[in-house]
Amino acid sequence: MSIETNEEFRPKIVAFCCNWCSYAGADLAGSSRLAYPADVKIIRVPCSCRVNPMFILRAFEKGADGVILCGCHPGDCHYSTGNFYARRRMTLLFSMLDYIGVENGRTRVEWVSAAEGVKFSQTMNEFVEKIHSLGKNVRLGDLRCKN
Amino acid sequence: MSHVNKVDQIKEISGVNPLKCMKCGKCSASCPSFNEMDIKPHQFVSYVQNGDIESLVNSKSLWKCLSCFACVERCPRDVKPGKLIDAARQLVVREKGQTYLSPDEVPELLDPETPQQLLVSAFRRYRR
Amino acid sequence: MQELINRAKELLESGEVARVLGWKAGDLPYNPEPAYFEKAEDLKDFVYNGFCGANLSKYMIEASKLEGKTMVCLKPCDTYSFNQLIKEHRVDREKAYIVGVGCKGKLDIEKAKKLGIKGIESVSGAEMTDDCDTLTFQTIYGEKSVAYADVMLERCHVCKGKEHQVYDEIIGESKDTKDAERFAEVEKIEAMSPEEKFAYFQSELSKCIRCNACRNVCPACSCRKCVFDSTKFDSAQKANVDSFEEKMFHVIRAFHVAGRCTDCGECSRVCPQGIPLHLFNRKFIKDINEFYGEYQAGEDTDSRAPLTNYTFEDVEPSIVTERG
Amino acid sequence: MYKIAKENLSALFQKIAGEQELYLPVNISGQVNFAAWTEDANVDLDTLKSVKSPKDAFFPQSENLYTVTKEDKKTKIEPEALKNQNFVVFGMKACDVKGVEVLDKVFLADPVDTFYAARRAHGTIVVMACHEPEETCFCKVFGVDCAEPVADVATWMVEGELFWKALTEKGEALTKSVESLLVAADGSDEAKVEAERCAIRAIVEKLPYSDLSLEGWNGDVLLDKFNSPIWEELYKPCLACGTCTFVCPTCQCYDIKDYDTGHGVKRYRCWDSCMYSDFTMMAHGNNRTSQMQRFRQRFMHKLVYFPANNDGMYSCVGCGRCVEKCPASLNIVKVIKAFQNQGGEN
Amino acid sequence: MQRIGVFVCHCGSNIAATVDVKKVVEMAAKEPGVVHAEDYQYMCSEAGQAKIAAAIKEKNLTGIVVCSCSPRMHENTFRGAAERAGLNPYMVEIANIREHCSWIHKDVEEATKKAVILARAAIAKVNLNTPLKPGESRVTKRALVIGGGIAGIQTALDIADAGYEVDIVEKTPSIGGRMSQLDKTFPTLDCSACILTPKMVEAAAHEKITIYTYSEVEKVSGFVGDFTVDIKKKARYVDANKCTGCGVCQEKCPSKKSLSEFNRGLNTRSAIYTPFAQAIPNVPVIDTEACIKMKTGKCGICSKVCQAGAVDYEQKDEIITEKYGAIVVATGFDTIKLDNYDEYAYNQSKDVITSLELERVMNAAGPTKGHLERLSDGKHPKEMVFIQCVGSRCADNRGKSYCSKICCMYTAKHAMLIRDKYPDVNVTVFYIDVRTPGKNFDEFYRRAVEDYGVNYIKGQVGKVIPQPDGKLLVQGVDLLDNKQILKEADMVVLATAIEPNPDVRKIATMLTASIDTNNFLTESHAKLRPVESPTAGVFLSGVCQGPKDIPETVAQAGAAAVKAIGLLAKDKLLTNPCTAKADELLCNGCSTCANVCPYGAISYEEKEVNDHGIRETRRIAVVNSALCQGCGACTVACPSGAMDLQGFSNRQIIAEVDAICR
Repeated sequence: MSIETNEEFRPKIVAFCCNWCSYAGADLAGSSRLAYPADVKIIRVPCSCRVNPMFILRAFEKGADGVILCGCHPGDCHYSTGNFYARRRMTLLFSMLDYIGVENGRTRVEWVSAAEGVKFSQTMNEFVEKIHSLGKNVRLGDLRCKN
Repeated sequence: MSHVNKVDQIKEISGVNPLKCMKCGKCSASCPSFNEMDIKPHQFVSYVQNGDIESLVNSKSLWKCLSCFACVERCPRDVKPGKLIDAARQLVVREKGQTYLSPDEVPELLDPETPQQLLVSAFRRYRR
Repeated sequence: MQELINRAKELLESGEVARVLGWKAGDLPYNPEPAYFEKAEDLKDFVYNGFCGANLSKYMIEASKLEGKTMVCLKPCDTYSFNQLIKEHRVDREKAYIVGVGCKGKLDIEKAKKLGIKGIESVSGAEMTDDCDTLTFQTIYGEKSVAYADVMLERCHVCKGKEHQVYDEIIGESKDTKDAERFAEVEKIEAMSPEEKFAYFQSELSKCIRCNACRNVCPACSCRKCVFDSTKFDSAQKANVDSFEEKMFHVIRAFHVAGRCTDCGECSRVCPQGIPLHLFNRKFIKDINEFYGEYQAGEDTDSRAPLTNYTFEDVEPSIVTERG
Repeated sequence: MYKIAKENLSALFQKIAGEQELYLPVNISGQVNFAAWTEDANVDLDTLKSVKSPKDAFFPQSENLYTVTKEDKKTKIEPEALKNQNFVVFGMKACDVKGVEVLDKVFLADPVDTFYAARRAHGTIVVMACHEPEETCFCKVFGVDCAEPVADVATWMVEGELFWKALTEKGEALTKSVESLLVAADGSDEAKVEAERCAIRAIVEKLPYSDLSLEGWNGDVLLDKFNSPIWEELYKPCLACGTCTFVCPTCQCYDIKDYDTGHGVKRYRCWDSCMYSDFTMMAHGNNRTSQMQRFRQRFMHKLVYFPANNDGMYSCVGCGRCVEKCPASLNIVKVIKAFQNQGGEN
Repeated sequence: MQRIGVFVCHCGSNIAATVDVKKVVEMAAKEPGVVHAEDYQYMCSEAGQAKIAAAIKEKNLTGIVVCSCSPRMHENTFRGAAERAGLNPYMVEIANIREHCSWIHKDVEEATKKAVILARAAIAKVNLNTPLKPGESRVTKRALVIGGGIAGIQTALDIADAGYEVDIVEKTPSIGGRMSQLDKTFPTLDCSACILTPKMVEAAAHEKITIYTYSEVEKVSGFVGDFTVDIKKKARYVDANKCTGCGVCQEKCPSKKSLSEFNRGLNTRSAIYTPFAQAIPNVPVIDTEACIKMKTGKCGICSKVCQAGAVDYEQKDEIITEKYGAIVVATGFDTIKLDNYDEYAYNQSKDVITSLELERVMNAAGPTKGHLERLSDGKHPKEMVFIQCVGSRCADNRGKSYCSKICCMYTAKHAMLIRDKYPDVNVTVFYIDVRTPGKNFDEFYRRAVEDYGVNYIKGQVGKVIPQPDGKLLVQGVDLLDNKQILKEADMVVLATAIEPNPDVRKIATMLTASIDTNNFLTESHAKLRPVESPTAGVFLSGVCQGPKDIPETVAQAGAAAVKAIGLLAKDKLLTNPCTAKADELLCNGCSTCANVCPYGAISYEEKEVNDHGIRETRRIAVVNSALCQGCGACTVACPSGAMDLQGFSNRQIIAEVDAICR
């Protein structure tokens, strides 16, 4: 199982999920058995505002093909304002990535509440599909990580 | 063309998921042609669900539906039996081939008893 | 310039300031260096002309720690940086006596060299008293004249205006130099296809030698220890390989100064490889203006910066994809 | 001596590149630096100085040393292969070549740096005389004659023709491989080159820095210079960036770092700068705690420590890149002059 | 170097059926730092926890990774197990290989591969974990109940009886809520007022309970144990301390045309009014929009007739700021608007009413004094039709997707009451399903059918057509007979869906409590923590959490009270140790972090530092760990990376990223 076949592109996708809404939404997707591709791996963070743009670039550097950030809906942040800051940060970061010519579907922010297992699963399915259509991330990866 | 195919075709044309039906009957309760029909609107859904397209296609109901879309409008579950009936008609029409009327032929065939609404919905559906 | 020197002398002699932060004449006609003057007689080397492009605000971080006040010469655009540093508690307004110096546009000697001027022995036309219309170079290979504007720094063509945002007094005249749209270059890139954009930045950034001049000169990059020098993040790579390093460095650096960058243009001025680094910062400024309303860092010392602020109705990150 | 018309140079480059790697000055996004030749490279032989010196042909800004991989809990170390292909560096200047000599002192002395040694062994240097030296040049001060450069092959560009003279065995070999494109030079050509030499030397005499004196800079003055109060004044505008270091043809300091690729760890070395606050950072902290100390180190090294250890050879070659590129207009010339002036005053 | 133990749970077949747990163990064992790896049927079981404890002791583990269900499920369990075995609980990380892996993937190879990666990320993180110790914060021994309906009253009474101070904030002029509008209650047919009023009185009289009626929560700050709440007491224009509740003002008030909110707009009230006779407090309020004095400056009759001199036209809104340790939300519900249901002619005919309106019609204090009559002409109806599921169980955007839960039972109640009181009235109920789970519920429904002759028809009504003669033509279907039915009715009653009180959205935002797509407040766990909001210290009571009948509401109210009491009974709370911390050597003192901190937890100090030999006084950020809730906003705002979050540090997250992308 350590041997990866080259036949099929299996994207590496990192999903940052806030502990209070989106991680719980992902749990609900799980307990509701709402499938989405195994390419998505979730990292739990306390709040979407914990996600440093550096983490996202780091993921791409190390070989991720897509990065998605999920947090509480604006206004519903467990910490009141965290997702508002996250929203501005990510808007600017994504715009910058677009500006330097990185395909702008590789990053995404989605607000997923603890009750939205369906939305979580749908979002992940869509996102994986999008990354499939974009193919491998070549523009932000570090060559040294590709072997 | 197999039955399975027809079921899928009807589902695809109509965009309806029969599984969403909770069998409340609001469609039949709303239907102005209910008494003319041999298969009632709510039964349409279960016929599609059970794959019995033959009966549907051969039913009187198919041609008794006025396409008034009351059932589509009122269905609380977004199942919209009217669309299923429309789709079934479409199937029949397709199987018959290119036997469309030209608009010029229509006036001759008009019967004063034909409800205007039927004509309008017919145009809506078959103009393409 | 003499007026400046006289005033500096006065202030030094009266003891009102302990030192003067300005420029000292270099050994070539175009390379004055930032310098402190503590004695009146040292001021003989004081110089202020078209080649004094350096933004002295950042030096005030260290000067604020010294005993007594420092008279600092700030050009209009430098004062934005100074305000921003006040906001971030990095300089002490009380420790500075700000002389707002006039500005007729600052020069980029690299541009002159690109015009084929070499072996420069002397330059005329760049003094503050000059009209700053034409520059004349005496060179080993003969005399050459060029339009002043053709040798001006990029930032002067998109000048924010010649008004000092903070000062104790103003000395010297200024001249409007703005003759280009601030965001025109950014818009040009925005209009490119992703492939073109990528190729453009790849080509520019591949020149980067990670000398950190852009960072070290930047008044917003005033961190005691940069994250790229810190072992805490595993981000200190210093490698120069044709891959990810430079993008990471420059994007993160631009992000760290987003909403704080006054667009002083020092990064592009000092880059030994001529990378138009301001294009990163200016993109963020343009986005901030478009998404969250006009904002000019350094215009004041108390407003909330765009990235430490929000509204409920802020645009969603998906705007990036939606606007195509 | 041979010659080749300027317009035939691309054919020459193609020919060389057909057999070995070829590095030469290329304009990329407006800046000239040494880079590998390609069909569509924008070769620029007119710009006097590349931004970076060509030292990275022998001492790259970063290079892998070895890779550590792990299988289960066992580690495996795989050293990076040494350079084993011949290559040519075309268009270096006399000062750059002198810079390589400085590097040789460091890397080829015992213990020999095998990575560097392999590159030196496989590299052929084609040097070009400086047609029009500039005001920032002061190579003469360090005994470099840019009119009569010395390397494997020496060349002069005169009036649309490149004159070519092999000086070493490697140079001969390269000449042989491209002979078909070269034309033998005659007596009048020799005269042309000689005239060029004279012209260059005449210009050099006129350069503002040519009279710079190195008097008083040697190993004996170590403590005097080290303890001078002048440093306190000099360093102040320094931004602590590494521009001077990274454009310098002789700066040789490097850092060794690890990079986790996810499949293993690559240990690489990359240029470091003594101007950086984390230079030679150790567990206890840093041995130079202030920028003054770091600034002093750079110039003491070039002008005092290095000659003290290398038979009087300075580790500055007078290329003037730092003069051009320092964001704060500081440079080694200002340092030398500052001490000179002080000497005069005292 | 850490010594890490990895424990892979089968969770019976929940994980093991899709994930090759042996393979996960084998792969995890190869990761750096891992010195122990094993799998077990149920890690969360006593035996599983014992295995963890044993390994910690035997192998001297410094950190553990449990590959199991969501950390939201058992993180605390495993932290506890670690702590009991002598390991700091924050040296535990969970790899969620159930909800995020085995339950959503079918292919064993794929799921196993993913589980290995998730384990790897957790191992990479735990390699960088450091032991953390929770801090302490105080608990204000006072609770706030938002909403004064039966849920709020019951919660307040239970908390107060346990000896804690409770404040009830009620938006309307009286407590009592929806239940006070009901006539009778199922399944016992008690009079609603008869069982509610004593509770209202008890609450009002309770020395530990303070009731703020006609008041709203304005602002909430703080956190569990230490909330600070601003309550806006709207001006009543009547001094509650002076008013005797005699009611003369209401009698004399000349403005009597305002629709009565209490009677669902079926009749009118005066401008100065108490909503209903048993209102608590029995102090009227002046409706400024209807009051002639307020609008024109003339009138003032109420003030003149008031013997107590209680009327005060100058009264102003008042803000009360109070501290609370716990907050219970009991904001209740309303019926949905029927504007999208033209087919039922609700807006066309006065004789089509909602069930809640029928409650008022049936009530002796209601608009018809308890007589069943048509609202259009006052005539006694002969035929009544009840339509079920109006706006409930809808997949379209006109109604609600959920079942409103109470309609089947109250319709049976209505039908039974009508048949009992007026045997001449025929009652027909159109239903989709009759749902009567609950003690004595089905028996109740069967009595309606069997003993009272209520005509239940399986099928829906498609259209109600008002006739010129005032009758209502109901077109429905009997699905069992497969016949369409046309029936003339005198009245039609719609079992209208209920929805959470629209104000709950605002309150949820203030409390940072999460809310679902239907505006119901989200409970912390659907099964195991049904009365707790995910926000610590906030509890849920009644319909604000989901549709409920009275007995369920009261039960949940009690449960919420117990949870609040459990919190208030503590003197100190252990705070989350995953708080931000500034590295003083890296901090610039630029204040950026303080600007984004929602809790005001960051302040600045002039502090002497020793930066590798350089001693100087610097302005440095200091985090108050009792205030910090660990969101991490500051960590990203900080340009120098001086601010980091313990437990979710930059390096830990980067290690996870690296492990996943490897």
